[in-house]
Amino acid sequence: MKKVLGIFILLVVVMAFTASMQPQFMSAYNLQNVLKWTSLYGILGIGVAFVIITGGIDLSIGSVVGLSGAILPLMLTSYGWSIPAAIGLSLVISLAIGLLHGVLVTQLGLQSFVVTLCGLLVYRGVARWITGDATQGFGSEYDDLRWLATGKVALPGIEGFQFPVPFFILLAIALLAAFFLNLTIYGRYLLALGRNEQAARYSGIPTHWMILLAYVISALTAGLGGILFALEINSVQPSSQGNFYELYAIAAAVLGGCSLRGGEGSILGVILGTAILIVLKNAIIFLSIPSSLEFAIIGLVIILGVITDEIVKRWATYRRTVKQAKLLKS
Amino acid sequence: MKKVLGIFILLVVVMAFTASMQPQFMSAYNLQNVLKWTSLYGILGIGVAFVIITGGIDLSIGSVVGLSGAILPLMLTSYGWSIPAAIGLSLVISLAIGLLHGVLVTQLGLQSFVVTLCGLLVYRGVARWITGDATQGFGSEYDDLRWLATGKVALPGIEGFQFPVPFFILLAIALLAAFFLNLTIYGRYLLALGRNEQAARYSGIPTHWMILLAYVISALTAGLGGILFALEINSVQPSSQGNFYELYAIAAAVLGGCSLRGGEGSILGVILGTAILIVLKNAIIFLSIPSSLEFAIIGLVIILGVITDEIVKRWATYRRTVKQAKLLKS
Amino acid sequence: MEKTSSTIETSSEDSPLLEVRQVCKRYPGVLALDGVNLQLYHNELLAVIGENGAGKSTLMKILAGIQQPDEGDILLNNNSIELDSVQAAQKAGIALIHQELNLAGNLSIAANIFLGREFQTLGFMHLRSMEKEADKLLKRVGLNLSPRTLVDSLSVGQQQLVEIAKALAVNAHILIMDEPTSSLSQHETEKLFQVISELKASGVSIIYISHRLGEVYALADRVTVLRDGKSVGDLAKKEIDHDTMVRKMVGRDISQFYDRTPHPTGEVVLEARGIVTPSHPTQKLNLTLRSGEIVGLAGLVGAGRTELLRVLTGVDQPMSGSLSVHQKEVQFRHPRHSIDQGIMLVPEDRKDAGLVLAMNIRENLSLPGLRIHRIAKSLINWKVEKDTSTTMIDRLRIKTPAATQLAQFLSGGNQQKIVLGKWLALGPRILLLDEPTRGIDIGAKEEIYQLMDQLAKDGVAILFASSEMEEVIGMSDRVLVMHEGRLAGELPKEQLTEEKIMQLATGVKSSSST
Amino acid sequence: NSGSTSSIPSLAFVTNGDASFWVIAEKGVNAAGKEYNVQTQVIKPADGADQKQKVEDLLARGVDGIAISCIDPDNQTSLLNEAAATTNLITQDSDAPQSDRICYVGMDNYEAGRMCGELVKEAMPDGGTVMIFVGRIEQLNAKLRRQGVIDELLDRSMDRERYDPPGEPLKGEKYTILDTRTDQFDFGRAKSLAEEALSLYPDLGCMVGLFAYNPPKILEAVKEAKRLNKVKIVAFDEEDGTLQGIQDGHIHGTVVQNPYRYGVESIRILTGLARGDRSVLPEDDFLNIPARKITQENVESFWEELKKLTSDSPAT
Ligand SMILES: Nc1ncnc2c1ncn2[C@@H]1O[C@H](COP(=O)(O)OP(=O)(O)OP(=O)(O)O)[C@@H](O)[C@H]1O
Ligand SMILES: Nc1ncnc2c1ncn2[C@@H]1O[C@H](COP(=O)(O)OP(=O)(O)OP(=O)(O)O)[C@@H](O)[C@H]1O
Ligand SMILES: [Mg+2]
Ligand SMILES: [Mg+2]
Repeated sequence: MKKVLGIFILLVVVMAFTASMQPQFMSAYNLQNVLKWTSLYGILGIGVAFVIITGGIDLSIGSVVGLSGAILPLMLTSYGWSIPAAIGLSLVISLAIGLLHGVLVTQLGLQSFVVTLCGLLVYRGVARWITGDATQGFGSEYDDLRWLATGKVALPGIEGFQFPVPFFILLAIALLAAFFLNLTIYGRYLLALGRNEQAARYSGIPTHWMILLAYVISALTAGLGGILFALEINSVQPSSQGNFYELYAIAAAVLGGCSLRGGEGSILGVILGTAILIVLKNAIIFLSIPSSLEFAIIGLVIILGVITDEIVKRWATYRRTVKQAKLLKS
Repeated sequence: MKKVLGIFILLVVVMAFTASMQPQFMSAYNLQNVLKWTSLYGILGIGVAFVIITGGIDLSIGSVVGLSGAILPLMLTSYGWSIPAAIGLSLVISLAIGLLHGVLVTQLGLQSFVVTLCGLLVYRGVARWITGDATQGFGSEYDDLRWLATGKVALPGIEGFQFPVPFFILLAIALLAAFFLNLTIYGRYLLALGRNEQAARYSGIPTHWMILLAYVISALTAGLGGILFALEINSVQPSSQGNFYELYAIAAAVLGGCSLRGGEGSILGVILGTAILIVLKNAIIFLSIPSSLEFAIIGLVIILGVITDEIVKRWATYRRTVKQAKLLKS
Repeated sequence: MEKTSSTIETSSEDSPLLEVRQVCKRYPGVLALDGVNLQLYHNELLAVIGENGAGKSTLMKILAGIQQPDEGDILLNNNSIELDSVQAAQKAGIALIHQELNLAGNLSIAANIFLGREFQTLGFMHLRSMEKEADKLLKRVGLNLSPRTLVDSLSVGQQQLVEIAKALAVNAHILIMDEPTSSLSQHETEKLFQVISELKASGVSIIYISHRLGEVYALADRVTVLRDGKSVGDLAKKEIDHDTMVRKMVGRDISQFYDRTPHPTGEVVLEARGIVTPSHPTQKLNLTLRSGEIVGLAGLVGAGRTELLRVLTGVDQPMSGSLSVHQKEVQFRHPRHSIDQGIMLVPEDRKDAGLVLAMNIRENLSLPGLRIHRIAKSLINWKVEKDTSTTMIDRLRIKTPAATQLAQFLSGGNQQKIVLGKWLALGPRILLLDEPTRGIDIGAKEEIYQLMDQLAKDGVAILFASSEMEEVIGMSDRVLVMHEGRLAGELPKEQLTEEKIMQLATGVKSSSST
Repeated sequence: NSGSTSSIPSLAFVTNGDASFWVIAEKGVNAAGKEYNVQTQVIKPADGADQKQKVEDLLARGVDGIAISCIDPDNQTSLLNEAAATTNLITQDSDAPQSDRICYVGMDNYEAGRMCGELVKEAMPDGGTVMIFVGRIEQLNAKLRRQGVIDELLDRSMDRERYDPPGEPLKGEKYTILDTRTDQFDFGRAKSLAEEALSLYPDLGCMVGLFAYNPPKILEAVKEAKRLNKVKIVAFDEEDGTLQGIQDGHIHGTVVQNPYRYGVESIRILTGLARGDRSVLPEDDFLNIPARKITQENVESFWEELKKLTSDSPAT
């Protein structure tokens, strides 16, 4: 919780600063966009958080986003599939990818980094191959479908601000994930095996199934995210769509308090972490900072965040030790 | 050794197959190029291998390649520095980067993945910023300098085949690295702490210094590699130079028998691993396979390699147990 | 003896060789050392005893230069020294055998023995000479393996012997042994004692830590007792006896130690036929277990006890053979299955297999039970979890400020109690214990013995592997002895003597199983 | 420097990536910004998603005009219309005719491609084999240029819709286009692809590099393969390496656009629109800045002029 608070403060500071420099930043239209992009990236972050909690990593997210994002329009426009069929296919393929990762990691004991790194290469290649490197898009049709990503909904009682549809999708997924992680025994299982798999297994926890599940969740959310990104952008370059998204997702998860050593993670944190990244990109435009500096700034903020967090933690421990020492002495 | 043998066989098979389909593949000219690129990428692989042996990871390599590769021509052409000064600057900056990583990892106990991920973002940003995104190049001057990367040397006694200069640079680095890793106490320290840092520390090994050293080596080789790549390509686009090279380097190291869990690694293996990746790319062209499949094939080969290795290992253990059983039974 | 103590001729005999004055050490949450004092004289063997968490290991780590004290001084030959690094300590002639194994499994035995102190010129190692040297040391500690063997392929006990060889290699004149025998069995232990006497003969002074008071009685010239980070007593050779030591440590008397309440044993609950374990594929194992009986499992290190217990609970898969519980054929493909049958294992090493150290006591206690008490097939039952932890904490007298304390901050004894509590909460019918009292202090031991007795009375069948002869003889209704992976024989309570067990364990007079 | 709060219009120039091509355009933008006393910002998105995100950010910030190079015109209509609805939107370099953009500043990539083809014909009058190199084939400008080259060499009619997927060779009676290689903007790969083509086709006649960075890489490879006299090189855009190659007679010629003027004209038009002066609009909404062939005859003068335009040192 503390960590989540820290990052929340960081988020508020960045927003306040940008707003003070550029009132426009607070315009409903801009906040709506920030919210929309946060939702889209957030979905990926939540998925990867599950894998990170098991102590693994999923580098294939970006490629899965590209693949499922390319399959949907390809099936709809080039093969004339029905919408449910096309979406179904995208999700089924993502599911299969998740299963594959899980099986390789649990049954063959391969390292998730290696497995998903190969995934990154393979799925990208497949996406480029099946589309013949041709850009995919929905043209001007399927607007009702694209509503899922581009639509906005006005909530009664809230004037002048419309909530982007992806926000509700994120909300649903986040609630589900938080519920699963914190209230169900399976969430507890994940946290336990993330810290000590052997002990978890000795306690009768089906560790392999749980880990498999984590990879499936990650791949599925990536697939769903891919679909939404495709619908939102309405133009998918198979060779570049989703490049580096895994890094954004992982960075968001880490910023949000997930430990890559496993066993720790907060859904709320992940969402806030994503929000920071998006707001930063947004602020960079608003403060008309050269876009070539975008990466540098994002990287700096992440590392500074992590460093501060570490220092605060140590300082707290130190204080505690000293206090107790006094206490015990007296 | 066994692992190295396995990958060596794989390499031979791929080359034999391609040659049988396309005699041109064996032309001196092509082999020289393969050797050249293998050498350039191999330098990166050897560097990252040291970090991997300590149980860490270095994702910033690609960006360091981009940065040092951009600085050299920038200093030479735009600021008119002397060659030694410019090269010196590139290497000093790489060194500083390595030190920074090492300090953050050892002193603050941050995770190498996070630290170097931020590095990936920041150094890329810096490279784009200092060059104003402008492509950097040496023009038609500095040919003597570029000889380091593009030059070829005929060895007495070997007809019709000239060795690219980078090959000798790789050779020097590889021999140095292999010596260091296998014959000096420091190499042993790295292997020990990579598996069990506490045990190493309790044995009086300055683990922090050794880890720091590993990150410095990785960053330095990346910096050197960046210089050579720049000289070889003769033009550097700050925003893309070196993108994903870290993944190639890591993949090569893993193929070559490094374990990302730390404590294992072979220099020869890394070089063979790199060679496989390069030869594959080369073969894909020669067998006129659609280049969109390039990534997919590389990914597949890596994962299959890793899987086979794992299965062979298991099968061996199983056989051993059973044999032992029979042996003692009779 | 004094003549031989050449390493330290400088100072006179009645002033201490090594002295610790008012040393304090704080850790987050605990004051590990609170002004502890300790003297070590020339060529003596000083035993340091105390309950779990008394601060023994912490003090020794300070003497070995691994940790620095917050306050206090350390004097060598009456002049204060700064032990700010392992090298400094080794230069001062101090070597430490750690309580926990600290080896790099990916390296050879020789490499581990000389880790940090390699024979070298300009950084280049002399591999040959190191291997030769290592070979000598291995012979000394009675481990006949090639120095090139990978440490990964050794069992816990074998690794402990490597640790000892490693410490001997330092040629220290002060050698500290922190529970060196906790993973050794009788045989190796005797070998170790032999080494110790050789060392003393050559003038080495030794600090010896153990929870096995028998050993202390046999070895010690003097005993220093620690409690809560303070030295609370000093026993000269003649004062050393079991009860005094216990009183000093625990602050109370511990009367009847291995106290069994007689009760009838029930029907056969577990039967294993022709079980073959992966580590000993040549041996078929047969055994039966009756409700209400406590069966000891004795054997030398690497005899295959752990492997057997692992197979019986589905942690490992048997290569062949069959299991039946209550005359019902069963097959365990996962610990989950054996747990459902009421068969539960307290594993050999608590920290890796027993506990999730980074989780709190409550979460550890409830881990295997979550499944059983879940609501609507998936939800955690918070109430049950809370109740379980409270009941277990006071039933097992787990010493902790709160149920939400992280397991890693508890002493060995209390950690072991949590592992037991996990299973008790589920009401086991068959309990398998692997080295249940390893590294656990006398007080906690007593409580665990009482618990075992209580469970047996309530009809639980208990099979416990132990390398501590005393407790095997003290607690068992009958004892199964393993030798190189096979059951070398079975001894009923009335025939239980160290000699008989050792004969079977060492295979001197082997009688076939089945 | 921030904000459209003042009466000074703030204009944005959005590229389709971060190729060096855009650095020259940026110079033009800045120059025009000074000249017309407007505030300008050059935005270089990484890909389609990023372009959309950044355009939305600009709209949110409330800029007074955007000149954009569309990454995927067919599918970006809604985005472009959204932008056109809130501010003055013009396209440059890559057009989106069916959107509501006000006008297009640039050239016709297909025709430029055909010019490139003509250069190949000049270089290899008696025909031969041709290999094409480009960063990404799925980009519209790449597609059109490549098709232009192919159609010219196969003496086909003008048809912007035609598309021959890469893979198998295209045979004309004089010229054969062997294949098209893509490098995904990896410069190292761009060079090794050229090398591989050279070793794969010992009798390769001509190599065509369609993205700015391709020709220099090709030249490098050909030099090192010592086949300068055998293999002809035809280029696109105005990298220094390319112009040097032309001067030295190693590269037959190149087809150059005029990114600097893209920048200048875009800002000029947007400024006019922002100040309510529609006279700046070109007739039929297309300001053609035609591509030019550069060969050894005119390379000196062209290079001089280019250097003048881009003289000031990198933006550090
Ligand atoms: N690294 C550490 N961090 C925090 N607390 C620690 C650490 N090491 C030891 N402690 C605490 O210091 C106290 C003393 O620990 P120590 O290991 O010295 O006891 P001990 O006498 O060796 O116990 P045992 O007999 O179980 O080995 C214990 O309360 C322990 O929990
Ligand atoms: N990690 C391991 N790798 C390889 N072999 C092992 C390993 N652990 C144990 N063994 C081997 O399996 C056999 C049985 O080991 P096990 O630990 O079960 O014996 P044990 O009687 O339990 O001894 P201990 O007192 O150490 O528990 C021994 O021969 C040992 O060498
Ligand atoms: Mg201890
Ligand atoms: Mg055991």
